[in-house]
Amino acid sequence: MSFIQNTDSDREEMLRATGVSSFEQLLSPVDPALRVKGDLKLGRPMSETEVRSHVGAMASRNRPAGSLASFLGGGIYDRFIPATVRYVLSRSEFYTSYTPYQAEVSQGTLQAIYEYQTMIARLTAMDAANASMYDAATSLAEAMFMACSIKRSDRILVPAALSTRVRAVLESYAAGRRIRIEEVPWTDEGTMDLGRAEELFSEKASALVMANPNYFGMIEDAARISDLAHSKGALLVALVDPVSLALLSPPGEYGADIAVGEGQSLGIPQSFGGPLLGFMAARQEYIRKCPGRLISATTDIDGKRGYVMTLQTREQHIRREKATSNICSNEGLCALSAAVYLSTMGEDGFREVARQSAAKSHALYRLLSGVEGCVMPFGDNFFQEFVVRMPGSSESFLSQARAEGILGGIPLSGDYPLLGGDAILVAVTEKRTRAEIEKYGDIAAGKGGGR
Amino acid sequence: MSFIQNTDSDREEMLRATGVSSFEQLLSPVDPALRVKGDLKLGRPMSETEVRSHVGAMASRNRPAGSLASFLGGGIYDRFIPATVRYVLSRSEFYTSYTPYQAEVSQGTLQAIYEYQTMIARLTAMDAANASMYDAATSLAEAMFMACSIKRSDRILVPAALSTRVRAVLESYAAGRRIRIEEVPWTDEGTMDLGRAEELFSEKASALVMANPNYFGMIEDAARISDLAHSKGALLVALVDPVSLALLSPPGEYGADIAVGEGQSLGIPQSFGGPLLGFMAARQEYIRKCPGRLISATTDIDGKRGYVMTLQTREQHIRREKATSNICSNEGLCALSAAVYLSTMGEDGFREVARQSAAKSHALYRLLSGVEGCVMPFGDNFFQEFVVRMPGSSESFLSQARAEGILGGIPLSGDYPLLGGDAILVAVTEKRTRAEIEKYGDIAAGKGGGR
Amino acid sequence: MSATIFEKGTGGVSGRYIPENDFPEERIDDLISRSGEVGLPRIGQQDLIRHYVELASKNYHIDKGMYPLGSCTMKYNPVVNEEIARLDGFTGLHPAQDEEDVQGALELIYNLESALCEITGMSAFSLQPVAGAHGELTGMMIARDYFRGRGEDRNVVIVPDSAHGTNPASVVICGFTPKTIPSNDKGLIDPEILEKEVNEKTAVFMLTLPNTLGLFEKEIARIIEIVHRAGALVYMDGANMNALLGLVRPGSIGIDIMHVNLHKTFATPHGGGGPGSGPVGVREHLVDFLPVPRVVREGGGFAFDHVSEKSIGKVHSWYGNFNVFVKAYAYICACGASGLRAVSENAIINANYLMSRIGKWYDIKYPGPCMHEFVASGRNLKAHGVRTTDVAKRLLDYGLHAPTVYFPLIVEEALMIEPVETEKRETLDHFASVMERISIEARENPQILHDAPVTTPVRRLDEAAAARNPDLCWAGPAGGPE
Amino acid sequence: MSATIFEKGTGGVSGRYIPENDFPEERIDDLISRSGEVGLPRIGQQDLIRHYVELASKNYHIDKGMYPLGSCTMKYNPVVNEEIARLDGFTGLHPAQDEEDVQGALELIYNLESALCEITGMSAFSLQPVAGAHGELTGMMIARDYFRGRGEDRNVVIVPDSAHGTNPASVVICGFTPKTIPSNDKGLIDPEILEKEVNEKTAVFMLTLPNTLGLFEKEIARIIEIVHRAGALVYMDGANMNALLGLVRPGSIGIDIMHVNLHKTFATPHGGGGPGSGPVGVREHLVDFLPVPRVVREGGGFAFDHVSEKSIGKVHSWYGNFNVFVKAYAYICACGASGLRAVSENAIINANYLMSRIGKWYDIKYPGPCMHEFVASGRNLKAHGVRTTDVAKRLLDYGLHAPTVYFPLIVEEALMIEPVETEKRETLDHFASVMERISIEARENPQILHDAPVTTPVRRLDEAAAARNPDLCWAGPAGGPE
Ligand SMILES: Cc1ncc(COP(=O)(O)O)c(C=O)c1O
Ligand SMILES: Cc1ncc(COP(=O)(O)O)c(C=O)c1O
Repeated sequence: MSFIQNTDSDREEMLRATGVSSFEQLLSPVDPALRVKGDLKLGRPMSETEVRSHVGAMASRNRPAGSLASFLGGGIYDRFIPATVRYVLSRSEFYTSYTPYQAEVSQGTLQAIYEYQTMIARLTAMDAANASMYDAATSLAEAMFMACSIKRSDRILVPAALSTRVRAVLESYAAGRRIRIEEVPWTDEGTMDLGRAEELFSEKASALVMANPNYFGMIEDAARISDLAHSKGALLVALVDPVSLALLSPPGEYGADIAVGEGQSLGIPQSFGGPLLGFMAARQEYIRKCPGRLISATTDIDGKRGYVMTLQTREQHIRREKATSNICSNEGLCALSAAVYLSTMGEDGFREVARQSAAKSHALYRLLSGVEGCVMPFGDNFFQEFVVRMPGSSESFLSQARAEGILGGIPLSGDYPLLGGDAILVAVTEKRTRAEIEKYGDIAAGKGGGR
Repeated sequence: MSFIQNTDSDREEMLRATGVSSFEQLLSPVDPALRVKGDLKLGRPMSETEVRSHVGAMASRNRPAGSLASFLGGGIYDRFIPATVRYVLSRSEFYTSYTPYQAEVSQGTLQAIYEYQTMIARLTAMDAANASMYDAATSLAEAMFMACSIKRSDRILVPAALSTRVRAVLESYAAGRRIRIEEVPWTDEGTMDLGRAEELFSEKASALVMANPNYFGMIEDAARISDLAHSKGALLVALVDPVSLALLSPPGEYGADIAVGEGQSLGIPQSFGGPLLGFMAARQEYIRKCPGRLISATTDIDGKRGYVMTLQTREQHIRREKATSNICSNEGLCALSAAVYLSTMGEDGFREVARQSAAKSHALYRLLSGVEGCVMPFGDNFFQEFVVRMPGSSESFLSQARAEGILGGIPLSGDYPLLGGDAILVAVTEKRTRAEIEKYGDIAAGKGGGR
Repeated sequence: MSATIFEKGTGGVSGRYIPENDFPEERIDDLISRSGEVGLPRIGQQDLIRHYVELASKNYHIDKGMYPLGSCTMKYNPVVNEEIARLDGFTGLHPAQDEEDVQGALELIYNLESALCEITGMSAFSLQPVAGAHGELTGMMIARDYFRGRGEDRNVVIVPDSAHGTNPASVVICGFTPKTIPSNDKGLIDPEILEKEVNEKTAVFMLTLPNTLGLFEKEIARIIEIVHRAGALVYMDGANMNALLGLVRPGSIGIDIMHVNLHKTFATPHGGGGPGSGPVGVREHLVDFLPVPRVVREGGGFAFDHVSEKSIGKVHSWYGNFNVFVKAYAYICACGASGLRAVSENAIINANYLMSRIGKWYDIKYPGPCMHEFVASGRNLKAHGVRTTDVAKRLLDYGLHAPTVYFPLIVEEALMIEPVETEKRETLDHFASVMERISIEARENPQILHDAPVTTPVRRLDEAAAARNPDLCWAGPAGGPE
Repeated sequence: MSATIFEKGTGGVSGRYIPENDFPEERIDDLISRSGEVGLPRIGQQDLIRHYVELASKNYHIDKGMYPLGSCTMKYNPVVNEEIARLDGFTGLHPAQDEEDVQGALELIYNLESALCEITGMSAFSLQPVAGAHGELTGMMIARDYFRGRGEDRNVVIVPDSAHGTNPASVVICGFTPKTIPSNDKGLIDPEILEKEVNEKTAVFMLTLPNTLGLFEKEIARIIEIVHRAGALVYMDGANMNALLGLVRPGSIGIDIMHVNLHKTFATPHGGGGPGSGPVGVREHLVDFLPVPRVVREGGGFAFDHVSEKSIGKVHSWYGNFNVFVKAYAYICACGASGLRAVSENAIINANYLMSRIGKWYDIKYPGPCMHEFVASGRNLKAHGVRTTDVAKRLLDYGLHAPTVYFPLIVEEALMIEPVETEKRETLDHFASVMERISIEARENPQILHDAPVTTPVRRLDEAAAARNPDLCWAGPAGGPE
């Protein structure tokens, strides 16, 4: 299947008009010795029918959420996505357009992203948000850079109860500039150990990172953590879950300086972990330090309201090595998804999503509390996700659950040995039904195989 | 899930502005005795999630073509549909618009249908085509009315080798005006018996209907049939398969007066038999007699080319009881599908579809000729569909095939007793693969169960 | 304007969509009898997509703005219904598949028929008719066979002068003779006149409820009684059912036969002219006359019942527009009982509200309260040389769609306005204010209206020239006026 | 302009999207610590859809017309790839699912990496970077750890002045010091200058091939040899790979590290700014430094390999933009070997053809032959007071999109034009003729250009005001300027 529209005669005429006798002549700058000999080993072109069946067959060799009840989380959640999101994203005016460099013919994208920025700013209660980052991990890494340049120190403190994947990204980003990342352990309640944090501040740090809820799903005492950071002259960088913000005090309320997070929950399919949506919001004074694109409202020469990319002097295409970041393409279409999702669900619907996620996860928590041998080490001060140790081995539980169509959770033992052998991380979203949750309980109680 | 956007306060203010104190007041013309008491028994509103799972569950209780290899035809075929068709049909500019009554803001629909009309006219080699009819059966019924009013006789001749469903529709349409429909039997070759047709013309008839290929898939001697009809002062109405016209002589070439057919093959999903696409084309002199909408090119007051609905004085909304037909809404979106399908496949791709359908059906025919006890009563002068008698009972063959993921054909015995007990109608489209066709042969040869 | 796909598709190359023939050895050339090419385009995928995207941009559509076409019920078409209807489990079914393989489809048909019975109070429905007019014709066939079966020779169908054009047309196609009766000065059927007209020749009285003026027939009970007393049947054109959901059930008040339009009342898209769906419902005494096959419960599941020797037979090759059923059924599930009632309530409130606003500037021949729609008149603008067409065209310049014009015929310079329930008050206010602005323009500067539209892809088109010599088919292989 | 969704969504009602909570008994109120509402819209579905459809109508996009943005490779995005990528089997996967449940996904990743290796001649690829700049950064990390591993203290990365802004930016973020070298009068890297610059402090020489002028580095072999002799690595920005498919394999000519942009060369859509995908490939000696996890064959199937103690670690939370991989892989399958070569052939022919036409009216500083793109200059219009911006804005009035402007920096008044292979000759001719018309307008009536655009949804926007006090966030709950 070829998408080339020129015919042989088109090509001949064009070559003639160009003043060459053959295509080879156009390649004269390329030393023949460097040329590929013969064909690439990629097989013959496929028709649309063949592409569809070949790639479609790969899709059918997977077991997607639709066919399983997923209790997996850890940053990516199986959530309801309204049809409006898919409809808007199927319009090629949005998905086939480029970065809005010519603002006059990109008002659709620009206004939509401006509205997205507004929604993120409102969710986080921060002054402003940018037009998106790659994902939560890289947003946090960029926040780290911001903090280090604002506070002029190359040391930051992060919670031990942080995703090891996010932590790994921080490390690889930090290594180049030799930024030191030190860890604040968790308490018996699974939240940040403020005493140790205080001690760690004996040496200057640019920022204290707080994940709220943290990786174990637990809700932190954000206000106290914020006070500590600020009392030590550090910035508070909050890594937050957007859905939790419908219920929990937002970063702006407890004085966070920078808020980042993963927006996948906002109408973006899990898609095996990508594309995701990193969001970043900051206090007014730090906006000009922040990475990535910013859309601003303005007026045209007739005084008509319109939108443009602004403060581009922060960006690489103008500022090159002096730019705040190297980011160019971002996750624009995912930001659009988030805007459509949030507008569709609306104030009440979005809050209901958060309420049901909380209610259902706590329902499962109570169920498991009644199961002989199930241990939840950290109590129930969580939003929608919690840690549980299963009576038997987590592997055997998870594989039995899988056999019964349930994805039971993410094993934590490998990454967090301190948690002890068989801990798993269990997430419950609004999508899970009473039947699925009760079935989960049965399997945990060894009463599986029913139904 | 409600799609109403007014709030309670909107309603109150509107009622007040309207000058009434309650909604009930607006219902004053309705005698309370006639009012519904209480709620309808339809259950409570469902959320989008519930609608999706409730109706989606019904979809999963079916076994669609995707999961089976279909050799079913009889007017509806399992064909390849390019993604371009679904893309264009997913644009709400097309699917949510109304009949193009305000031409100036409907040029998209109007030009697309004009292009569709052109493609049908070219396929059939007729002078012009209309903007679509409900389906092939009703198109033929309307052609019958046309012929009767043109030739002033209420008698028409139809082939016995006609779909019994199409025949049934003809009968119910004919009954009101007491049009007599008489049947021309088929010969041993499964084609129209011209001798008997000649005899039936001893009494005047308005039209001779020819199905080509006929219901048994056989190719008729169209030229001779056309001569006969015309020599008897009757119109020739050709019921044709659009894909076959890439290879077979089109109605215009052999002098048909009206051509009708089923357009489902042209990019329209089978959808359990609806919506379909009835097409109708006619010779110039009969255009003003033809039913349904016609789109014409014209110019606007600035001399710019544009499109309008034309000859509306034929139609019910102007002519009421004197209209050529009662049709109002037609199958516009299906006509658009056909236009996109034909433009996408193009001259060469469309011809290839026809060639492969013919090649593959003849390949199966040859395979079955080699199978002990398989009888093909009518020989191989068919396009893509043929009749076969299975060694055993057709029921047992069909159910075994189904068990092996193959829809083996349509049983004919019930509708065409003359064919003898176990005849089935087998269709092979371009979509069937060598493997599926060979498997079909194996099952017929009692060598099924493999793989 | 846009060049045709034929011009764009001349001398190009199409992509490769289907695999190579895996039976190359099959010789089929001797089948080929067509001389020469068909004359289809040869065009690459990018230019093809651009062509249709360009055409799309020249359409008005519901997702662009209000579509106040009277009698058309242009309500919002939920996007989720489009998704559901696209599921393979629905689109991939051949109608001749074994019943075991289509249980879900049969269940959907069965449930939708049941829901329509509950909503309308009829005893049974057939989903076979694919449009409103098709439903009317089917209804006429039922009446025809019903009387033939009783050996009664009744050949007249009475139709009010306010009826939609399809009504008399359907009557004629079915072999009946239509008889038109005038509406009274209230725009309603006059029982006295009807009384005089009905007799032993009357087969059917065909009415529309609410009628095309958007008015509910106050005397409906008496009207039905008159018709029944004469031994005739009452047919109701249910195109306006959007006014009655959960309020009035036609079957319960004596309507014998009716059709509904799924593509109006039940939110399925109009597709630029179709496909629609016009199910027909009847009361007990007519059930056996419905088209075959019918879907019935059988054992644990569902099956087709193909035989009913009283049946009128078939009106469609298969079972009607199944894919449309899916959307309508999903819509009914989403609304539920309370939601459907709310639909009619809001449709009626919107219409009366808009009428009270428009009435300040345009003539309302039949004052309300109206049901789901109303008919205004541009009569009072004639003095300024302005016709209703001019008002309609001027609306286009304001980025709105025009109401239905010049129908019903009994209102001069008619503007038939149906706001539907899914429009928000602000949208109605905007429409009303534009209508007001236009009525002022008509008085102060009528030329603006004569020149309208000026902002549309094309301006007023020469329909007369088209009718004189229609250009129905692109002639040239390429070229042609830009 | 369009009111914001917040204005439209004030005091409205949203639909019901999720079921009632089936654990009503769960009390969670004590979790709630947020004071007050978020401030999200409340809007019905019809008005929501209308809002986004209205916004959509204000965008230029590939399906509208040619998009000659240099360096962006705005080629046709096949609709079938969008359909395939939307399959539940791809979109419904959680990245932490058991490998057994995601074999198809792993196979797709494995096949795509293999295909990229075959196309580029690199030994291994990682699909983890989600954009070109992300790929550059990943490449720099690999170089960093490679030299650290060898105990070599090399902290300088040499970058030509023609490089894209992301290159030096990525260098800095990774802790290296960028050193810019000038291009020679042919717009190419000058081996002599390079020779002088490279030394034992040089970690990487970062080039773009073809470079941002659309020129192939004639001396590439010598350049690579110079860098390698100094013990440094050569990084290639593969954003312009659309010129080399089936013609030149960077890995085979000595490139050590490179990235490709799936959202350019491999036809995945740009989405108005993303998501993209910038896979990084390396040669044998650097394979162990690639990000983890890697997908490996294991037994009959595929598995993740999470450990490689030399690895730079991770640059993304999971595996990169998987959904983009699906589209790129489908595209590669459709093209096949011959098709990919044809892509570059046609991209090059189109670019040279267009350059020869545009060259008649605009200054071409570096005459061809070019590869897939070329850079013209509006310099000669300056005499008439016309800047390249004016030309760009005027193009919008003709319904076309502008080229990339003012980049690369080494060409004054640059117009960087990349026609791509999917545009047909007629389309290029149209673009060229409009460019011609504009150059004439510039001479005869420059004011037209200064006033441009006039046909767009808004006219030139006040960027300075926005930069002075940015309005990044809608303040009012409702209201605001219409
Ligand atoms: C009152 C009335 N009756 C019948 C019809 C015909 O319905 P259809 O167009 O579906 O055939 C219409 C449609 O406009 C109508 O408004
Ligand atoms: C030459 C070159 N390098 C790097 C990039 C950055 O790629 P991305 O926007 O995907 O980060 C671009 C994109 O414009 C480019 O053209």
